[in-house]
Amino acid sequence: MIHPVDTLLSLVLLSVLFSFGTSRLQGLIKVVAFQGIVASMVPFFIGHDMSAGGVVFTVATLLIRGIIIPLCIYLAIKKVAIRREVEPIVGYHASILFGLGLIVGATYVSRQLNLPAISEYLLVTPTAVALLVTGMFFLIARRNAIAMVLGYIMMENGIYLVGTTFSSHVRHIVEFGILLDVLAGVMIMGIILQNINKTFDDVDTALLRTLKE
Amino acid sequence: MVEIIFLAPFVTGLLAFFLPKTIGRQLLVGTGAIHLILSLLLWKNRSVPIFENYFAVTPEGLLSLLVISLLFFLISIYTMAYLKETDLKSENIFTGSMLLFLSTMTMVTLSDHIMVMWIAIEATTLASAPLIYTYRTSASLEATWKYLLICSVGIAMALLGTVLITLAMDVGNVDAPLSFSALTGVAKDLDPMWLKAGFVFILVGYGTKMGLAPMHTWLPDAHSEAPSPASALLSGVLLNCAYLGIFKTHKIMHAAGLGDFSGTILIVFGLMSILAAATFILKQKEYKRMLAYSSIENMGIIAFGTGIGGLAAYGAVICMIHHSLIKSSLFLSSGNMLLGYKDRLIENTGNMASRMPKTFVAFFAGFAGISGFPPFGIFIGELFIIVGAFKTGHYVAAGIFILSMCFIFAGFANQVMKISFADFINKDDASTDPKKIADPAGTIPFKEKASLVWPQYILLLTSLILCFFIPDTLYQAIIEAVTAIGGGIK
Amino acid sequence: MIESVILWFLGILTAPFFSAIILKVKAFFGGKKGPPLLINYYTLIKLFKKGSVYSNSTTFVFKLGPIISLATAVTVLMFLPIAGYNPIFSFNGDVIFIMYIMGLGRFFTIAAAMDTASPFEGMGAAREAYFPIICEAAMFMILIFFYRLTGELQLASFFSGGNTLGLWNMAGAPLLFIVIAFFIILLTENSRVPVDDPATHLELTMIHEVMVLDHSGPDFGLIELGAFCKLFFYATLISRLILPFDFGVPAFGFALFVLGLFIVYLAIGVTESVIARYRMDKVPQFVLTSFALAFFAIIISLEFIK
Amino acid sequence: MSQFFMAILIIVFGGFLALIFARQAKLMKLIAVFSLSAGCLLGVIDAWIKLMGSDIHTASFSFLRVFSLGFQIDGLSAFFLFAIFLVSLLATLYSFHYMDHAQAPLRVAVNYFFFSLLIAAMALVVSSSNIISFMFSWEIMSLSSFFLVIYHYESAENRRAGYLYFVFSHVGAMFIFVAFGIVYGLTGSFDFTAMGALTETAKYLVFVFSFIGFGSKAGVFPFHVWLPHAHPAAPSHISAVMSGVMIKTGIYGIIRVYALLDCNTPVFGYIVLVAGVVSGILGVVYALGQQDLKRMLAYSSVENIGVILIGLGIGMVGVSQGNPLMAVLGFAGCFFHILNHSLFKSLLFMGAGMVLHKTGTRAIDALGGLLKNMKITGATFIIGSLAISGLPPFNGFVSEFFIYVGAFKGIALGETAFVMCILAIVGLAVIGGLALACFTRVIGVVFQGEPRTSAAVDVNEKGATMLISMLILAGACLFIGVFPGTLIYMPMKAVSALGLVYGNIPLEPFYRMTGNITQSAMILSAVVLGVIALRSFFYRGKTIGKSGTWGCGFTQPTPKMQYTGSSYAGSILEFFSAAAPLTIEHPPISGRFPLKTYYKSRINDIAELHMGTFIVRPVLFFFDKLRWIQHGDIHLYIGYILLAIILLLFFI
Repeated sequence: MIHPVDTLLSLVLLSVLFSFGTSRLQGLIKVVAFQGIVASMVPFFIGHDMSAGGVVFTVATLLIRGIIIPLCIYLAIKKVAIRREVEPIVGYHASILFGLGLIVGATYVSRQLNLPAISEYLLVTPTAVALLVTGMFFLIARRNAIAMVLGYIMMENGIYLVGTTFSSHVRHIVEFGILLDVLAGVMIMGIILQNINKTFDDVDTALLRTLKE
Repeated sequence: MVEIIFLAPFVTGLLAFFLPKTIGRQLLVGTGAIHLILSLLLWKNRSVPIFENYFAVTPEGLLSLLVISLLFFLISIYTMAYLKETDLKSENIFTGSMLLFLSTMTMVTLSDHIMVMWIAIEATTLASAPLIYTYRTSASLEATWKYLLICSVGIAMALLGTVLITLAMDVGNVDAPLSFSALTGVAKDLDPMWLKAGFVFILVGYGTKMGLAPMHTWLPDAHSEAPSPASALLSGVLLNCAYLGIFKTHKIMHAAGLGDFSGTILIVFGLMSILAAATFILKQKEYKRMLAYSSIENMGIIAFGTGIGGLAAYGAVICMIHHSLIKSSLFLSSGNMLLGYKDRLIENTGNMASRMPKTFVAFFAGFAGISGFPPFGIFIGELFIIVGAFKTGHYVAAGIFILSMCFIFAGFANQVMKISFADFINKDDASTDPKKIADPAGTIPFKEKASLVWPQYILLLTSLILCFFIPDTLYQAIIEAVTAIGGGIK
Repeated sequence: MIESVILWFLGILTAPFFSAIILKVKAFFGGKKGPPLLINYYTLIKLFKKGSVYSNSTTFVFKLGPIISLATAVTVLMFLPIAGYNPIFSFNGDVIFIMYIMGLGRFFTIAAAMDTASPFEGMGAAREAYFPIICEAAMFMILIFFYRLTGELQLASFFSGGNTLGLWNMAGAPLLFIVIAFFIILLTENSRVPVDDPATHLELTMIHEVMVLDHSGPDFGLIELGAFCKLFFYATLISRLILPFDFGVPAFGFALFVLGLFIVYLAIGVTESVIARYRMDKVPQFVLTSFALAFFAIIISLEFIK
Repeated sequence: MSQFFMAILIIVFGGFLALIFARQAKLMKLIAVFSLSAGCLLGVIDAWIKLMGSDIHTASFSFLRVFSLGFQIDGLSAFFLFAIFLVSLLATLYSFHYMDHAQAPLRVAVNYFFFSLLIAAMALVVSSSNIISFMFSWEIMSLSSFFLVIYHYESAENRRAGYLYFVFSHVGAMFIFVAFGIVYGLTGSFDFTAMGALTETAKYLVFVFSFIGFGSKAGVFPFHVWLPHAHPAAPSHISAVMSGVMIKTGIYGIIRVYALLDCNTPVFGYIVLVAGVVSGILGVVYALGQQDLKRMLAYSSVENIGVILIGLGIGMVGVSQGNPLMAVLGFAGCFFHILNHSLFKSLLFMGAGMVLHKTGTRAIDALGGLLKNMKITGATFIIGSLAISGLPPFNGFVSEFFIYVGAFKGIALGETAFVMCILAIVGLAVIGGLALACFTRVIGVVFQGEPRTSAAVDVNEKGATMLISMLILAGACLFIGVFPGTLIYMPMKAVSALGLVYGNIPLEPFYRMTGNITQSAMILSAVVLGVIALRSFFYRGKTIGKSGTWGCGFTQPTPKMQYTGSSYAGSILEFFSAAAPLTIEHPPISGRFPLKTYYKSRINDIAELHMGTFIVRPVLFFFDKLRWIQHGDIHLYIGYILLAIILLLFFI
C-alpha cells in the first residue's frame, strides 16, 4: 500500500513542476508555502518520537515554514507594488522540460543511494533532491530577486526534508536554531528586497551588476 | 560559564539598537574590553562550558577567540574615532550589529556541535549584513544583496554537508553526539563515501564564507562597500571563523584516514584562490578591493598550508594569526585614506607619505608584512609553508604557489607605490577632474588623530613581537591544533 | 745583466734612427731624396730646446700625458729581451703587466687629449680608445698561443736565447700567422698606414697625431720619443720572430737582430708607400684579421701539441 | 662573536636614535654618524681580528621555541664583513656633509635609520649559518635598501626604480626560497651544512636556483635590470654602499652555496664563467653608452661583477679539473676583486656624488672642466678610474692579474676547460679595453675640457668629510696596487674557508707574484720620476706661454664644439650594436634655410627590452583573459558554487 507521506510528497513533486511553469510570483509563493507545510509535516508522520516536545516543535516549524516565511515575502511584494513577473533567464517551456527531467533524475539518483534509514518511504529522497535542485535552478535562472529568494527558501525546505528525515541525532533545540536562522535570513532578505525596490524601483537583478572588475 | 563570552556582547548588542549614539560608542568599547578580559581569563584556565555537548574550548577555537577579542577591542577604539569623523544616519544599528557580529563570531569559535557551528556561522552572515549596508548607497545595497544571498546559499550547502555527515553516521551506524570532538573520536567507523560527500559540501559552503575561489565572488564587493572598521572585522576575523569550520571538518577527515583527500582539495582551492587574487590585484583600481583580494590570497595560502600539512600546517596557522592582525590594520588605514582622500580609486590617491605620514607608516608596514617581509610574522608562515610543501614533495604546487606570489607582489607593490608616493596633483589631467582641483596644494582636510592610527600600530607591533617571541601557551595551543591534522614541527 | 741594461739604453737611443728608415723608404717610393736618417734626432733636439705654450683649458693631466707615455714606453723596454739577451727585468706574467702598462700610457695620452677641449683631439682620442681594444684581444690570443707552446708567461721565455727557435720547431706553420698578426698589431698600435696616416695634414683623419696637437716643445719631444720606443718594442719582437737563429757568436746574433729590425722597418715603409689609409669604419675589420689569424694559429697548434 | 653583535647593536641603536632626535637636524646627524661609524669601526676591527685568527666563531639563538637563528663567522664571512664594515664606515663619514642641505630632517633621519638597518642586515646575511636566519636578514636587507632607493620619491623615475628593485629583490628571494626549500625538503634540516648531503641532481637544482636568486641581487647579466635604475636613484653614499658591498652579498651567496654543496662538477664553473663574461662585456658596453654619470657607474658594477664571476668560474673549473694552483688563483683573484671593487666603486660613487651635489646634474654631457675647481675630487676620481680599468699600479690590476694567471693555467687543460679559459682571457682583455675607453670618456667629458653648461661653471668642493673618505679610498687603491703582498692573506683566508681539499695553501708562490707586482710598480714609479726630472731639466728657465686651444684654423671655438660623451662612444657602440641597440632621434636637416634641429641617442639594454616583451606582457595578457570571472552577475556567482560542488562530487 502507498504510505500517506508518499502521497503528500507526490503532490510536492507536482508543485515543483508547477513552479517551473508559473510566471506569477503569488503562485510561486503559494507553492513554496505548500512545500514548507509538507516538509515540516513529514517528520511528524515518519515520527522518530511522538513526544509532546516533538509535536510542539513540529507545529512551530509548520507555522514558520508554512506561514510566516511565505508571509514575509508576500508582504514584501504587497508593500511594494511591483510587476508580478519572475523574469526568467531560461524560458518557461524549457524550464518545465528541465523540471520533468529533474524529477526523473532525482528518483533515479535516490534509488542508487539506497539509504537504510528511510527505505520504506520511496519519495522522500527524490522530493528532497528535487526541491534542492529546483531551488538552485531558481537562484540561477530567474532574474527577479524575489524569485531568487523563493528559490533559496525552496532549497532550505529540501535540506530540511533531508535533515529531519535522516538524523535522529539532532535535538529539536538545534533544529529550532536552524529554523530561526533561516527565518531571520529571509526577513533580512525581505528588507533588502524592499530597499532594492526603493532605490531601483524594480527588483530585476540585472540592475545589480555594477560591482565588477 | 563559558557562554557568557558570547552572551554578553549579544545582550549589549541588542541594547545598542535602542541607545543613543554616544552611549552606543562607549558600549562598543566597553564590551570590547570586557570581551578581551573574559577571553584572556578563559585562556588562563580552560573552564568547561555548561552545554558541553554544544560548546567546547578547543585550541584552535581559543586561538581565534583571542585574535577576535584583541582585534575587536582595537577596532572598537578606532571605530569610536571613526564614527566621530563620519556621520552615519543609523549609527545605533551599526554599533548594534557590530556587537551582535562579535557575539556570533565568538559563538563560532566556541561551538563544538556541528549544527551549532553552522547556526553560528549563518548568524555571522546575518549580523554582518547590516554592516555592509551602512552607507545606504546603491552600490552598498548591491554588495549586501550579493553577500547575503551568496553566503546563505553557500552555507545552505554546508548545512547539507553536516546532514550528510550525520548520514555517514547512520550508514556506518555509529551513535555519538554530533560534536566535532566526538566525531573525531569515532571517525574511523563513519562511512567514508558520505563523509567525503559531507566534507565536499562543507568545504564549498564554508569556503564560500572564507573566500576561497571560485566562491570568493562576494568578498571584494562586501569589503569595499562596508565601512572600514567593518571591513577590518570581516577580513580579519570572519574569514578565520569560516576557516575554523573547514579546519575542524578536515580534522575529522584526517582522523578518518581521509586526510589526503581533503588535503588535496584544500591545496587545489588554495592555489585557485591565490591565482584569482593575482588576477585581480594586478590591475586593481580601488585600494579597498585590492586589500580584499589580498585577503583572498591569504586565505588561499592558509588553505594551501593546511592541505599540505606537516610544517606547512604550522605555517598556515601562523599565517592565519598574523594575517588577521596585519590585514585588519591595513583596512583601518584604508579607513583613514577614505577619510582623507574621499575616494576609493587609487588614481585619486597619492603621496600619502607626505600627506598622511602616520597612516602611511601603518599602511606601508602592513603592506610589507602582508607580502611576507620580515620582521612581520607572515614571513615565517610563508617560509614554513614553502619549505613544508617541498618537504612533502608537492613540487609543482609549490612552484605555482611561488610564481603567483611573485605576480601578486608585483601588482600589489605597484599600486602601493602609487598610493604612497605618486603625486596625483601633478598629473596632466589635473585641470579636468574637479576632485583634483579641490586641493591644488595637495594637502588634505584630515587630521590624523592618535586614536585613528594607534590601533594599527598596536596590531602591527603585536605581529612584529609574535614574529620573535611566541608565548608558551600560544605555542602549545598551535601545536595542539596542528597535530590534530597531522601537522607540526618536523 | 749589464749588457741588458746597455741594450736597453741602446734601444732607446736608436729607436728614432730606425723610425727614420720608414721616412727614407717612403721618400724613395715617392722618387724623392727624403730627409737624412738622423732627422728624428734633429727634431727631438729642436723640440727640447724650445719652450711651451699651454692651452687655458688644460690641467695637470695635460702635463702628465707626455711624462706617463714616455715612462711607460721606457718601462716596457726594460722587460723586452733585445737581440735574444735576457731583459733587465722579467717575471712570470710580465707580459700581462706590459700590456696593461701600455694601457696606462694610452689612458694618459687620451686624458691629455681630452684635456684640451678641442673637438679634433676628442675625435682622435675616441679612435685611440677604440682600435686598441681589438688589438689587446689579438695580443692575448697570441699570448695564449705562446703559452700553449711554452707554458710560460714571460717575454723572456718566448724571445730570449734559443726559445724562439724552439717555438718554430714546435709549431712552425701557425707561427707564420702569428708573425702577420703581430705586424698588423704593430701597424695599429703605432698608428701607421693603413690605420692612420702620420703624414697627413687633415686633422679629421688622424688618430695619434691629432691627439698631440696641443703639445709643444719638450713635452712634444717626450711624446715623440715615447712613440719611437713603442714602435721599437714591436719591431724587436717581430725581428726576433722572423730571424730566431742563434749562433754561438754574440756579434753575429746581434747583427742578425739589427738586420731583422731593418727588415721590419722596411716592411712598414713599404706598406705605407703602397697601401692607402683605410676608411675609419673599415679599420676594425682590418684589426680583427689579426685576431682571426691568432685564433687560427691556436686551432692549428692544437694539432701540434698532443 | 660578542664584539660582532655589539657592533651591530650599536649601529641599529644609532639608527633608532636618529629617528628619536629627528627634530634637531644637526644633533641627529651627529649622533647617527657617530654611532654608525663607531659600530662600523668596531666591526672592521673585529672582522680583521677574526680574519687573522683561523678559528670559526659560531652563535645560535633559539627562535620561536623550536627553531634557531644560527650565525657563524669563518674566513669567508670575515672577509665579506671586513669589506662591508669598511665601506659602510667611509660612506657614513661621507654622508655627514653630503646630507647637509637635504630638505626635511625627518627624511634624513629615516634615511639614517634604514641605512643602519641595511648595514646590520648585510653583516648578518654574510654571517648567518641556517636558512631561517639567512632569509630573515636577506629580506630585511632588501626592504631597508628599498627605502633608501626611494629617498627622492618625488621623481617618477626614482619611483619606478624603487618599484623595479622591490620586485626584483622579492622575486630573487623567491628563487632562493625554492633552492632552500629543496634543501629542506630533501634533508629535513634548516642548517646550511645539510646541503652537502644532497644527491647530485638535487645539487644541480639548488645551485641553478640559488644562482638565479643571488644573481638577481648581484646584477648578473639578464637579472641586472633593476641595478642601473636603483643605484642612481639612491643618495650617493647609499649608492656607494649598495654598489660597493650590497650586491656582493649576492656573490657571497653564490660562493657560500657552492662551497656548501661541495660538488666538483665542471658545469657550475662553466655556468658562472660564461655568465661572468657576458655580464662583464655587456655591462661595460652599456656603461659606455650611458649619459647619466651614476647610471654609468651602476653598469660598470655589472661589469665588475662579471669580472668577479670570471675569477670564481676559473676557480671552480680549477677545482673540478684538479688543478690546485689554478683554483686558488681564480678564487683569490675573485676575492681580491671583490675587495678592490668595493673600494674603487664606492670611491667613484662618492666622486659622482660630489659632482651631483655641487652641480646638481648627473648628465655627463652637461658637465666639463670640473677638474679645475674640484682638484681633490677630480684627482681621486681619476685614480678610481685607473683602478677600475685594471691599470697598474692600482689595485684593480692586482686582482685581474691573479685571474689572468689562473686562466692561463687552464690553457693547458682539456677541451672544454681550454675553450672556457680562452673565453675568460679574451673576455677580460676586451673588458679591460672597454673599461679604459669608458672611464677616459667620463674623465675627459666630466672633469676635463670646458664646461658645457652653466651647471658646471663655478663649482667648489666644500665638505671635509666627503673629501676625507674619498682620499682614504684613493689611498687604499694605490696602496693595494703597490703592496698587494701586505693584504694577500685576506683573500687567502677566505679561499681556505671554502673547504677545498688542498689543506692549507702555501702562500709562498703568491707572495712571489705580489712581490713581482710591487717590484714592477716600483720600477714604473722610478722611471716616471726619472722622466719628470728630465722634463723639469728641459723646462729649466723656459718661457711657458698660455693661450687658447689650437682650433685647427677655426678661430672662434666654443665649449659647444667639444667632443661629447655620446660621440666619443659612438663608434665603439656601433661595433656592439647587436647587443646594445641604439635608438637615435634626429630630424634631418632639410630646405635651403634649415631650421634648428637636434640629435638624441639612447642605448637600449636588451635584457630590459626583452623582459618587457617576453615576461611582463604575456603575464598581463594571461591574467586579463581571466578577469571576466568577476563578471558582476550574481547568477553566475551562484553558478560557481554549484559548479564547484558538482566537480568535486566526481572525485568522491
